[in-house]
Amino acid sequence: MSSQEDKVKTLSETPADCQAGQGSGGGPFIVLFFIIGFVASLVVGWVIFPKVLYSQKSQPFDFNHRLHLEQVDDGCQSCHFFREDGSFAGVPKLEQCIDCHEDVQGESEDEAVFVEQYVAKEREVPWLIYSRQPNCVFFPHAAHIFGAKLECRTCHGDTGTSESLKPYEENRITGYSRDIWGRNIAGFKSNTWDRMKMDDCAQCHETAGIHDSSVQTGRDACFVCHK
Amino acid sequence: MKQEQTQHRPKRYGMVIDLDKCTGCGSCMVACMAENNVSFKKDESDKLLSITWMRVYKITNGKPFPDTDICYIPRPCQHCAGQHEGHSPCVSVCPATATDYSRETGIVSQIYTRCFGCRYCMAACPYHARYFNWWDPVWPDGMEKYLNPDVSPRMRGVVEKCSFCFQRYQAAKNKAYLEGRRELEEDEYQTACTQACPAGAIVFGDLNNPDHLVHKMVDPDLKHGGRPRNPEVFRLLERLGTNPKVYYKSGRQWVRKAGDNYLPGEKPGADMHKSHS
Amino acid sequence: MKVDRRSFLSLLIGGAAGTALSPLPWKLTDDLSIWTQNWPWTPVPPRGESYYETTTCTLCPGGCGIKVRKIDQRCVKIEGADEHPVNKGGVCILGLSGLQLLYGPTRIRTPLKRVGKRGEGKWEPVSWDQALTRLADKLKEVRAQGAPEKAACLLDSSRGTVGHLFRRLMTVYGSPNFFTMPSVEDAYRAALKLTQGIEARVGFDLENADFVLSFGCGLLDGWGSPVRVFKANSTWKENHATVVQIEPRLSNTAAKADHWLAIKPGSEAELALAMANVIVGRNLYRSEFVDGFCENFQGLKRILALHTPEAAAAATGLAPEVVVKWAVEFARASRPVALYGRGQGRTAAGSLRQCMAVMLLNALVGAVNRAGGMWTVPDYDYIGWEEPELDEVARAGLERPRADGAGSGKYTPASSLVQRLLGSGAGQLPEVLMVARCNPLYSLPENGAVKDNFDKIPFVVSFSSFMDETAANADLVLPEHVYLERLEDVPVTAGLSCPVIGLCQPVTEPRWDTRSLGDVVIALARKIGDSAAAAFQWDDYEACLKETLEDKWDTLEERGFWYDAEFRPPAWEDGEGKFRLAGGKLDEVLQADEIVPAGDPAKFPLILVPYDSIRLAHDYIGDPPFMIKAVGDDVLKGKDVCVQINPATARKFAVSEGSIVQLITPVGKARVRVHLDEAVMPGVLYVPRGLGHTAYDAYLAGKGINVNALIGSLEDPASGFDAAWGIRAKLAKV
Amino acid sequence: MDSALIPEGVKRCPTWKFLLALAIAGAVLLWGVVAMLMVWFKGLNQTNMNDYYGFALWIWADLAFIALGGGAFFTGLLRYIFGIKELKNIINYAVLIGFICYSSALLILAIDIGQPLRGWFIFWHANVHSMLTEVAFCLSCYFAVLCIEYLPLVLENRQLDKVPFFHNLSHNMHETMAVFAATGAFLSFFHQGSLGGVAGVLFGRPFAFRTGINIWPWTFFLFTWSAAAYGPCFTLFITWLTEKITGKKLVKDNVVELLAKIAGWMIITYVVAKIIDTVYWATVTAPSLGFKWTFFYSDNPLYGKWILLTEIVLCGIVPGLLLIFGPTRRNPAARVIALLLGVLGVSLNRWVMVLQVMAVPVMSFDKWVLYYPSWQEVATTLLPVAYGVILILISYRYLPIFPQEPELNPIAPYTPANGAEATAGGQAGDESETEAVGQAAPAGA
Repeated sequence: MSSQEDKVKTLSETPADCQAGQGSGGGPFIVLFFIIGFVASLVVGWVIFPKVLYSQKSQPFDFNHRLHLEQVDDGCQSCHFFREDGSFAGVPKLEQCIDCHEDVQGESEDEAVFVEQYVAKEREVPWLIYSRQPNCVFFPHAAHIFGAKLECRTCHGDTGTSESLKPYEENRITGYSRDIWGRNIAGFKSNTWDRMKMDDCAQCHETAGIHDSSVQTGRDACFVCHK
Repeated sequence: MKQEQTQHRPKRYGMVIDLDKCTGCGSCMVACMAENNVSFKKDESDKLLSITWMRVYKITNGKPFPDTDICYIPRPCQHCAGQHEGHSPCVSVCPATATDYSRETGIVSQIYTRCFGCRYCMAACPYHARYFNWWDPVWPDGMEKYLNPDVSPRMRGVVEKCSFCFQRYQAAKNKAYLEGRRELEEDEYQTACTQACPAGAIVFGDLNNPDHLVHKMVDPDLKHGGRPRNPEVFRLLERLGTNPKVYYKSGRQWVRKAGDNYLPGEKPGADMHKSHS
Repeated sequence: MKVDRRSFLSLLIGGAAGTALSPLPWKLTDDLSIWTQNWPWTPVPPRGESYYETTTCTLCPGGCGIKVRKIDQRCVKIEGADEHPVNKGGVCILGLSGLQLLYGPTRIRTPLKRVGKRGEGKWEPVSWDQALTRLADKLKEVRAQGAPEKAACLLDSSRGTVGHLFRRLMTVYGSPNFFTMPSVEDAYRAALKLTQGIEARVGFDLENADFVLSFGCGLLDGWGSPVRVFKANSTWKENHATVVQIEPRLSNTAAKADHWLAIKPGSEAELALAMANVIVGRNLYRSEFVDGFCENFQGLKRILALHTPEAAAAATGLAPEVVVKWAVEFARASRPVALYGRGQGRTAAGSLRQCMAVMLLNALVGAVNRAGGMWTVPDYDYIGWEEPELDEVARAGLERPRADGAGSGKYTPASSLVQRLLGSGAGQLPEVLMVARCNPLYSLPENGAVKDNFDKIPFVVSFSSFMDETAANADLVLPEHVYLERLEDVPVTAGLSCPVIGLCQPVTEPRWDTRSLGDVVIALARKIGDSAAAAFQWDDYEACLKETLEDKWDTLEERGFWYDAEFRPPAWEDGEGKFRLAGGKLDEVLQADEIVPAGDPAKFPLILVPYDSIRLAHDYIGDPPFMIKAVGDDVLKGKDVCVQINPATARKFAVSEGSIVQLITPVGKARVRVHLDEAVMPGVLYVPRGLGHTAYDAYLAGKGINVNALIGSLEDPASGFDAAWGIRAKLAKV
Repeated sequence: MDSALIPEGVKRCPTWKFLLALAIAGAVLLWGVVAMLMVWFKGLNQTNMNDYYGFALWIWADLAFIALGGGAFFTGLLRYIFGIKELKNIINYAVLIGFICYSSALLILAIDIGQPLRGWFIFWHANVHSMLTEVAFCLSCYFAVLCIEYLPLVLENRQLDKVPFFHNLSHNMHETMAVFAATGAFLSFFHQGSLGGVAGVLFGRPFAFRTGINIWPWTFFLFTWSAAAYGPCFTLFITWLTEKITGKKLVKDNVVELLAKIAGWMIITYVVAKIIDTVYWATVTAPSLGFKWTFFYSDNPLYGKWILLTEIVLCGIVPGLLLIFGPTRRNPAARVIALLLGVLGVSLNRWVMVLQVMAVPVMSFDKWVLYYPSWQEVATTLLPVAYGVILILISYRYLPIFPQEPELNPIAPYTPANGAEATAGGQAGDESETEAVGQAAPAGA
């Protein structure tokens, strides 16, 4: 009520001001204020928001993929292997590492952390998984590797040849790894591995052109990737 | 070459439940709950608020003692194909495409993360096979340990239902891919209820595949929505034209008749399968 | 510059435009919806490697093989083991719910010592050493008084190494008071002894029968080894075998049977004897068996003479022609078999007369030790431990009579009569009672009297894994592992035709500070010391088990079970044995009085009969949440159990569907909900077993009533078994 | 003290009375808001809905509100497309009522879903085959149209109108109103229809299921037609109620009678269609699915055959004839009774098409299930009613809703004689206004 009243008062007491403000004095200011608001909110939305949205976490210790890849015979699958039932083991467990890492290898600090904190204490390493899909997703690596003959790189980029681990960024609201939405806050991507959203799966499936099992969407049926 | 040809032969997964063998023991219900992370509350005696993807109905012939007879009807989601493949009562009404029909398997899916809980599908389903999560699911401390990672637990406010244990299909496909196959053997993909049924009353398989037991038992008329040709086999509410993929078998006339609605004096017969569109 | 309202508005509009052109609102909307998809309070089961481990289910005597699906270290699902001879991949509703017991809130996590009053729920966690010492001290104290018979122990059964370890402990300790919970197998065992003079168990070659005459057996309600019987039933359907169910209520078994004979409750023996009369009278009996291998046929004829179809008609309510018809059909079938054991047959042995009458029917049609018939299966004999050295006290103690009188005098046919130990007619109560794998405080009839007697026992020890009624009222609790955590032999009886020993193997690390019961007994014996310690020289239970099973161990470890598929009962032609049809104790049994339910018919015009449901566990294990969820709303509604009543009876007593009434019997009363059901005989009320728990968790406790609190026990005059199948009752307005 | 905001040429009750009325309606509103928040935070377990009653009171409220709000599009159609000039004197109020009904329906929909934060999926992940999708899209679009239609009215407030921009905006919007009215009518046809389709397409529910044309079941057309027939009844009824409460004549009789006459013909034609539909359903559709039509009315007195009789005769033929027949139409009492019957009839129809559908068992061995709403459901359903009352109170006080009001209720210069009269009249009106806040709620519900 009071603001109503206020308005009434201002409007009725100073009709001249109103006119003036409308006509001359207010004009540039109004535009200026508009621009201030516009620019400020753009900055907030594009720059500050992503910084606030994602928390940065560091891995338990660093890991050199390139170094390991050189040591093994079977490429990525040497460590990230398929189980007999066709399921994908994902990030290796301690028991796979332990063969070589029973004792400290080399002089890196990370190696020391690994052996002392985890190998010695028989604790699994709590890796933060960049490409972790949410619980509602069923992603069959077997179908993609053996069926579609995709390369790991198509989705995981150059992780296999990286020499250190980037910080893990977690969406504070959803708990998802940033790699799912992608680095670009607007959701743009230039490489197939820049994003891991449902749209990306769907896009690839559509390109592959063999799937149209969903009655509703004319694309792949929901249960192909969901559980 | 052969593999190439069979690669896209669509499946029509379905189930036959022998009601004369079914003992109403409830194993299918619990096997389903255990497999599919179905939640439970302290009081589950209000069956209108009790999530049972597989619900065993008890029906009676209505006659007085000692001529009375009872029969149990296990009712999973019927995975209706509808009048034209995929026009299931529920799939057609879901506004957000949270429930879908797959031409490849004939399975009606429900995606809990897509569902926003409007419950239109529940209103549409004459079998009451769909259940709403009125509450947050709560497992007593420690019991969440037995949850199956292949099925995502549902959150409050979404609809859930039987998926024909689709996670088992996914797992079987995984193994097939690893072994360089695309096709699954009959026994590679079986639902939890089928597997558990101590009476062996539930049979599951591909209705399109003449080698599968379901096909042999039903002898489905695939040109007419899979209508059973075996006179002892029937489907629930055949006349609605929902064309379910769950079939029932019974030697008892009154049980078969209870599967559908009939006008007074009307007798169940082959020409009851009327299309309404 | 004057910042007026308009400038401010302009700022806002600019802000809104800028915001709309930034990812903020859109990403935030999306993320909020994703947040709802991943609510932190909704559990996310960790992924991992999936594999199976096989073991044996011990939740009932059925002995099914199960495989437990595991994800890394977690057990996530129980399924039936496909190769197992008992269940061939099937699994029952209780077996499927097992993980809720493993991970459930009713597990006892550590040994407990009572600190409050009995049953008050005040406990002090103690170490295993303290707990065992306390128990050993108590036992030594009793023994020091020269009355070792004052210590008693009560188990679900005496089978297997654990049963025998307990028995051995009692022996070296010097107490004859080793008890097992009643079962229909007791009656069969007694009947075998009387008819064939042998100690053995009864098995049924169900799968090969073509005519099954079931005297109230809940074949599809959990009788015998449930999954095996379910499978047999499906076989009958496929082979067009005839199943006739004789029972006053249309149970699941009756509903699935080809024919249901609704007889008055308690008249089974009359009917069986009348059928025998018809078979004998019409010369339909198999003379090659009766004349060839039976004794005293004439004696039987004399007894049967009184049991005419007309007499049976009066007792059962069936027409005499119906009695004759089914007797004739039964006798004319090629592989008929008659079965005894009311409901699941796990609450009481029942009337020996009735068991005998049914067994005679089998004899008359030659269905004894023949394909599709009743088989005599020798007891498992793999426990070949040396007899322990007994000291003076033990020898003296063992000379003293058992507290229940079983095995002597009129109770000769019985080996254990728990009801006589703890029921209303109890004589001498023990000073120390050890209870394992059973829950007598819940599952014995005359619940009130049992509870009173229990309170009088100075020291009660429970070995339960769960806080059941008995554990809750114990002084000391030494929790054992649940079956998924322990190693143990499971010799299966439960009416199996062939011997099967399952191996219960740990599929998971023990979740709490519990122990294997075998280890507990060995440790206890060591604590008692002297001759007791000397009799338990094994390093631990595992060593004992391996040594005991010797040649079978490798098979057990490899396959998870040992199975004698080739087993056939000895053919009569090959042996000396005879089947006695009458004479002596047999006559006494056959001519014993019919069991009549307690209560004055004038005051209590109705009869209450408890019934068994496969969806309600009522032994040692209470219904886990999944099972109680599967219970229909015509059985349990809210907190009220439904009493099944025929609509005609309901009209007569002016009660209607859903009304809440008092169910009153001579021994108790309870609040129940009326459920009208044409499936039950007029004048008879039915209440399920398995509800009305006061212990366990909030998913089970406080729901419905324990029907054992409403029924009394009736001693079978021929054996001392509890033979009560019901009690007189009435309904009253609340 | 708020006199500067009150339109010129009309008189309004004292501020304290206005505030009191607001407070009473506000209390009901607050109650509803509490219930709404409970539902949002605790979930739909706060309702008495269950797995058999997935749709219940709220969906009925949605359907009923939208049917009753149908006066807006239909009056708009008549006014702007068919050019019936007289109706400009009631179109404002029709728009306001429509605005209230539609905003309420949207709010209830937002409460009714299990996952409100995912509500936008209906647009983003739309399944175009679903009637509910059609409802959501058309409803939202039409609500936008209603906002556009309501906005000029707001801008006509005495003070706002002084702002040249607003004045011009309002004026220009008035010019283009025909376009919006046409859009509104078009959208309304689809969402009113698709609301009918919501039940009619349920081929698993023989009580609701109707055959039809192409993808549209007959209920699609029946719902549109009935909204057009009964919506104006509600507009007229609320207008009458407002007149009673304020104690003033606000709309001239010829306007009211004209709209009432049109409504009468619409009702009669609707009832004819409804009878044909019912007969066809009862004799052809239902029997072909194995149901005798009487079965659907066989279990309990709530869902008895009285419903058909009431819907078709008492709330269909009777009000239709009363409104068509000149003498009864001109008789205020008969007219109001007819309007009220119409309002009840369409509400009953919507109730049946939601709740009876859920009550009837389909599987032969299933049971009839009845339902009653929880207080939270009732409160959240009354929330929009209270909100509607408040919006009407404010709009009536500060906006020139009724163009004919100054003419019908001239404010004469003060003389002792007419001053006393005016005051007395005003007071009487004011009193009834404050009282009627309480009355309006049940009337609207």
